[in-house]
Amino acid sequence: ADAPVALIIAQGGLGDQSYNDLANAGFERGVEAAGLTGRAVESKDVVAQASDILRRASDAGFGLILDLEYSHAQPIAEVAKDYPDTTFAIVNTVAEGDNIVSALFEEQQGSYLAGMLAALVTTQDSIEGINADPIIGVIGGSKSVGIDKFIAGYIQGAHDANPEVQVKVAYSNNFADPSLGQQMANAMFESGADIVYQVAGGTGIGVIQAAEQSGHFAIGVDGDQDGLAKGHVLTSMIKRTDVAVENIVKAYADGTLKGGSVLGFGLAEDGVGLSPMTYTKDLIPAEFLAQVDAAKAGIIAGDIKVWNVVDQGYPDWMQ
Amino acid sequence: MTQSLALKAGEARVRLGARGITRRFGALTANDQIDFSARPGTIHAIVGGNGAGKSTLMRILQGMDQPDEGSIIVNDSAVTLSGPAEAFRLGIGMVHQEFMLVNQLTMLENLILAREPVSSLGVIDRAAALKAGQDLAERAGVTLNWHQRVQDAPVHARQILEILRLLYRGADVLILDEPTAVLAPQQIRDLLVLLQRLRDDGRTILFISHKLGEVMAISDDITVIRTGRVITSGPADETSKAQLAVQMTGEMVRAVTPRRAREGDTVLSITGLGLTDGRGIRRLSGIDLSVAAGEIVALAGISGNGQDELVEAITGLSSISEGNVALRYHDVTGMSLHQRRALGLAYLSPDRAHEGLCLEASITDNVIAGHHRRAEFLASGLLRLKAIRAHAEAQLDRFGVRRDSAALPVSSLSGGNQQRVAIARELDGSPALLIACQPTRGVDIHGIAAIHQCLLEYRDAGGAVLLVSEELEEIMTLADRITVLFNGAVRGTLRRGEADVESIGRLMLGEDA
Amino acid sequence: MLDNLIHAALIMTTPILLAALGGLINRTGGIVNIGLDSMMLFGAMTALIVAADNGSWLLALAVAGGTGAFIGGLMSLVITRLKANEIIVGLGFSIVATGLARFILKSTYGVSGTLRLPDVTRLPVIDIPGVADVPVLGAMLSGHNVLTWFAWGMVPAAAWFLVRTRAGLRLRATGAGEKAARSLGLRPLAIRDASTLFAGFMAGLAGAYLSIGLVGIFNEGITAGRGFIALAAFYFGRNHPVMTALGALLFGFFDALQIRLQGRGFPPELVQTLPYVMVIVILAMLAWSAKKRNGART
Amino acid sequence: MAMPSTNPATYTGFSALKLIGTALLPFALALVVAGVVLAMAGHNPFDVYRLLALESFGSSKRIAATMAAATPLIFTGLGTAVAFRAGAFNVGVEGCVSIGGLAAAYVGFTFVTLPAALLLPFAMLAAALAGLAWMIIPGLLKARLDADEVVTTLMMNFIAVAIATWLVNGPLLAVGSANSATPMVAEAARLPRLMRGSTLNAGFLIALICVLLYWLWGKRTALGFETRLAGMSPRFATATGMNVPRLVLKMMLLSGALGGIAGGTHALGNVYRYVDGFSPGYGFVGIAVALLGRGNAWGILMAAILFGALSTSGATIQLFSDVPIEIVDILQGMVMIFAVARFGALGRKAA
Ligand SMILES: Nc1ncnc2c1ncn2[C@@H]1O[C@H](COP(=O)(O)OP(=O)(O)OP(=O)(O)O)[C@@H](O)[C@H]1O
Ligand SMILES: Nc1ncnc2c1ncn2[C@@H]1O[C@H](COP(=O)(O)OP(=O)(O)OP(=O)(O)O)[C@@H](O)[C@H]1O
Ligand SMILES: [Mg+2]
Ligand SMILES: [Mg+2]
Repeated sequence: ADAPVALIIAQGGLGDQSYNDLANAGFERGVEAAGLTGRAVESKDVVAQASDILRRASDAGFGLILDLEYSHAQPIAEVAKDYPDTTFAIVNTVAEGDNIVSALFEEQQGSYLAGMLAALVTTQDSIEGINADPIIGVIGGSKSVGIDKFIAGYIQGAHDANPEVQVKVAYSNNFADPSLGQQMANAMFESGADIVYQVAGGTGIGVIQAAEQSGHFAIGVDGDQDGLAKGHVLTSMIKRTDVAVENIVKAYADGTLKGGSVLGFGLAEDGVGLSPMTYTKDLIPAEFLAQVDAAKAGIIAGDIKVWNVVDQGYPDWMQ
Repeated sequence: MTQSLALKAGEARVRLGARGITRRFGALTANDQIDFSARPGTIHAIVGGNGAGKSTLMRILQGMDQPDEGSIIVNDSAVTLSGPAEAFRLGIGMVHQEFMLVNQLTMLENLILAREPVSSLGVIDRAAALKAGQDLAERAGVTLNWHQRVQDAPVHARQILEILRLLYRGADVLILDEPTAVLAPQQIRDLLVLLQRLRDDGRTILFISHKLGEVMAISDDITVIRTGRVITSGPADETSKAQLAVQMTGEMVRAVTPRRAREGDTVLSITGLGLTDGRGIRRLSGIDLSVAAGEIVALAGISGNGQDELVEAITGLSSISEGNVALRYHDVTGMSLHQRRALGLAYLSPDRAHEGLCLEASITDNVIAGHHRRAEFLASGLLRLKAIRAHAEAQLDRFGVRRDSAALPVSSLSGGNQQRVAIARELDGSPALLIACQPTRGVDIHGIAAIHQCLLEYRDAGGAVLLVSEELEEIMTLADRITVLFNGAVRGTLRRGEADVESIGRLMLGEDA
Repeated sequence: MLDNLIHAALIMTTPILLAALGGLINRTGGIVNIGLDSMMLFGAMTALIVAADNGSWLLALAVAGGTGAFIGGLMSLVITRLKANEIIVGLGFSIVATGLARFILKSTYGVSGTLRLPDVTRLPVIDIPGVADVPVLGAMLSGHNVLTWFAWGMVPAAAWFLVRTRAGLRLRATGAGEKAARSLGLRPLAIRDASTLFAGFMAGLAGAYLSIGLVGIFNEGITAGRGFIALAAFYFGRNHPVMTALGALLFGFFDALQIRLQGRGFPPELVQTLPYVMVIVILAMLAWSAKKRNGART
Repeated sequence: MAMPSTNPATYTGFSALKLIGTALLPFALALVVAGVVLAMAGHNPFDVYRLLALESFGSSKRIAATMAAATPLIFTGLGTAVAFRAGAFNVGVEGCVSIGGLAAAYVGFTFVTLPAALLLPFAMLAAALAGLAWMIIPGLLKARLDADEVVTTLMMNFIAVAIATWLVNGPLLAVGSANSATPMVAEAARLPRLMRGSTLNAGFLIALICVLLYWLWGKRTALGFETRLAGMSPRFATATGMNVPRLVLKMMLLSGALGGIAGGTHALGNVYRYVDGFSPGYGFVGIAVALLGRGNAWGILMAAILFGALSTSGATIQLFSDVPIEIVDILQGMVMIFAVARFGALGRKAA
């Protein structure tokens, strides 16, 4: 197909240092490669304008409309019925419709590995900036199921690695306030944590800054953030939204995109996973890395079931 | 600065004057070819009825407002004033009918504002400031609490402050717009003395007043303005009160004819009323007072002796500590003003600008406010605007309010006409009791007569009036009984006939009648 | 624990305090500055840029303050000379600023949302040798950067300025009685503009505190509405510097506290409302006592 | 204490025509300034403006989209304006939108067995009451203690959002939902669409009715009359027998109710539930709408439509040009700034 493609940016907009920016990057690569015209659409009122934007794009002859906004699941299903010749795609949730493609990520799986690594490292006080206390932390951008999906996986991974580990959880309720993220991270470091996982977009940047300035460690999210504070980002839980979007665009271009399908992006598909740890792998004892790789294999093989808050609700060990 | 001006003033024949000044507001010509000349070192009175155009002219002479035609004369030569600042450079300063003070600042801060004595790096030299203030006060023979906030200061103190500030800033021409309107008798006496002193120091004073007595008493020259035109202008000793009155109003003022008061049953009765304010100060104590239908009871007293507090207690604007207030045998203690009004109370506030009127609102709104829920103005829950407008116009005509259009903001009216609007509202309907505070403040003799007539007619129709006034003359003319307050307590009550200025004056000073 | 709390509280307070003092002066002069947030935002951005390629934090502060003042000046002129409604203009400036900031990041630095520059000179932190390890006192006095000290120094300074100086008196007069001030030959509009320049300057510094004082990067959300919290602070303080500082401190303290109260059972969203709830409560108590003092006059 | 700028005096007699007149020049200027920015960014301003116009009013669908976007702003504009009239600078309508929306959604997905004839009014009522209730505290504090409403209402906004977020994450969370969102409301609770394939719904009609009622209230009712006077001069209003604290409280509550209705119509007519990002600041834009409209009923309507147009076309023009959203921000801000500037003021010197 060669009709133009559109990408609808989710809440938080471009510049969120995570989801939207990453997806947009993949989108641009995709249209570039396929030689299509692609348009990214931001809206201040994206929730309410769902069907207005979707219909406008369809009427204007866009062939593929990629939607990053979670809350558009229902509107997109409704709109898709009226535009059978247009293909729709939605990320992070499933929408019914035989001209709709859904892409789901198993963030909990990647987070599990991050949690495991953190739990293993946090007692290695031989490493500069690590203390002996089995305390690690995680900061979520909002108290919501979508974020707790990460956090639950992280906690589960940590406990499977070391039942003694205490995981401090906090929420910033703001995805774009680095100073707040920094203060929250500092508060965690003060109380004994030495590794803090950030799932908070722009606020998370402050978490990484705090790790660098206090000589402790952060764990990045979405993209490979290891480079943001070399040697102080233990690893990043990479969520390949960019890859997903890029692939969908390419598949659309060469006509292999099947409506009604649900694409899963877990460890198996390399849709999520840990960063190569360019600046930290030398610090981390090899057996830890091996242990993490083993866990990864276990999850892929299905021996390890990682809790998915979205499908299963909250586990009793997390309330 | 003062020096040189004084010299120039000495040489000049006309210190400040006008030649053919005209100012129009839409259809209305407030000033029409005004000519007059104030000689240096004299007090020049400008008299005229409400809306004659006095304030407008003064605003022009001080550069606050620009004339449409004509020119201003300063030291014998025509000038144009871009603004008050320039007027000041020529030594001309004005005290407005509405004070130009910053209420949140202290008296001293207001005095020095824009002419602050400062030490290095702009720090105010408070000592110098205080000294300057005290010297001025001393020279003027007055005492002021310099550290009081203006909003807490009594009105005559503000008045004096305005004048001292002009002196402080080196003005030698003082324009005073109805300075005595808001003052109590002996405060007026003090002020007149002050003005004469200033004149004898060589200053030139433009003095506006409706009180022909004081005008005759202190002015050297008098200019009479009527409906924007100069009627006569000349030496004071060539005219008389009566003649001025005629010239001002065009017709002879009907002398008020008090009819016999027929006492009806009690409308207002206050028993053992006492008030201790938030700071624990005793404001009122043991006040018993009653007003019957068909009589006018006057509340006399030097301002600050509890009149305001008592009025607020009767109207329900503030709650009281002990005692009760009954309206037509209903105990209204603790009722809201709204409820008391429903029982037939009407209240004419002494503070025209902030309480008696809503200056930003239209004249009609001001006349109708409070009556707007009458059945005749409401049709199925909606206001009947036509009926309201018609009613307002009728009221305005009845009280002779000189206006351009009733849709204009009431602030566009002259001081006296504003007062008439307030009275028109309060005497509307047939209230059982009217609390009339300073009803003729800032009103010309013609208007005064008219207002007095209204009050008497209202009384003779069986209305009850509690008159709070600082005009002894007014009290003598109207009151059937006179109650004098001193230190928040009733000092004595006199009936018409047994009361004379002296006895009342003694009671006001806390002595025996 | 307590030390960390105090230290964090002061850190969270500083940007609010800086902007609030500016807004206070502005409001005393008669303009309610809704645009503080926009001035903060640009202060934060320019500070980072200067601190990165020039390397002098002093210059960075100067430029940040200058930028804030410049935006303030523009806003003031629209309000005083074009008689525009201060609230809308303030909101308008905030909206334009966010757009413009993103726009500049994209067009000049080709980044979206966050600007991170190599070797940014940070604001120097002042550690006081002896005091540093004294329990509470150390947390209060030591380990804060120059702007924190400046901000608290400005509290008495502002109070003194308003009461004791000629400029302060004229400023108060302009705000409280424009007509009177004009009739005395003062130039209220010019005085207002000056006060807005100052407000902009302070807000610019507040922004600089966030970018080169705290995080060391710029992000389009870096102010996180602190300009509006500052607004609440000087309203809270009813134009008294000390009370305003107290208001700012309230926000800072309870913000630092809520971070530490998280993960102790209470739902985080509710814990986060603590600063706002406390402000309402205290405001109500103040109003109540004031009402009692002034007696029953309705 | 109300801010000087909100002095309701500026609200008296302002004909719609006159408003267009005074808004036209500033609007043009805003376009010019934003045009410069556009040009600097390498866009052709005229093309962009043509696009904006087309995307706002170019077709019946686009007009519908514009009106849909304007709907919540009309309510919040009116809500803000009634409080201003009484001299209360209420910036808390934003919070009421969230609370009201949440209440409507709750009723809408909880009492699903009720017939539409009951459920819809019930849900709307819940929204209005929730918004009203949200203003009780600041209303009382303002009316009885004269506590500064700017601070209290601003704080209430933060609290409202926090509480709403908490509720949609815990108690009211839809199962299997990956973000903070309630379940969808029952069909019976939904406001009917006015046009196929558009989000324009009966809420817009309700908004128009409210505009009419607001106009009537201000011009023709005793309460409106009293409110205006009380806003201009509380002392005068009190002296003529009005119960000013009570009026202020009433208007604060009414303001809250309108905010609640804004949320209610938005939840029942457009989003069909409460979800994160439910209100992108409708309440704050409402302040601008009220002030831009000079508190005049028709002025408010037009201002709301203007902002609605910018909001919806600002999004869709990105489908046809690479104009980034921030250009729309800049344009919207400029329009606000210039629309309140009185260029006439430049000439005469302040007297
Ligand atoms: N700004 C204005 N707009 C419209 N009309 C005005 C304005 N100012 C004054 N007027 C009208 O001009 C006339 C003269 O007003 P002015 O205040 O000069 O009278 P005055 O002599 O001072 O009366 P008073 O003794 O009651 O103060 C009045 O009819 C008044 O209504
Ligand atoms: N005749 C009047 N004059 C002035 N104010 C009035 C008058 N009647 C009522 N008010 C004031 O108008 C407001 C409306 O209250 P009212 O006493 O009419 O009871 P209400 O019927 O509950 O009011 P509403 O009709 O607004 O519900 C109150 O502030 C009241 O004090
Ligand atoms: Mg450890
Ligand atoms: Mg006059």
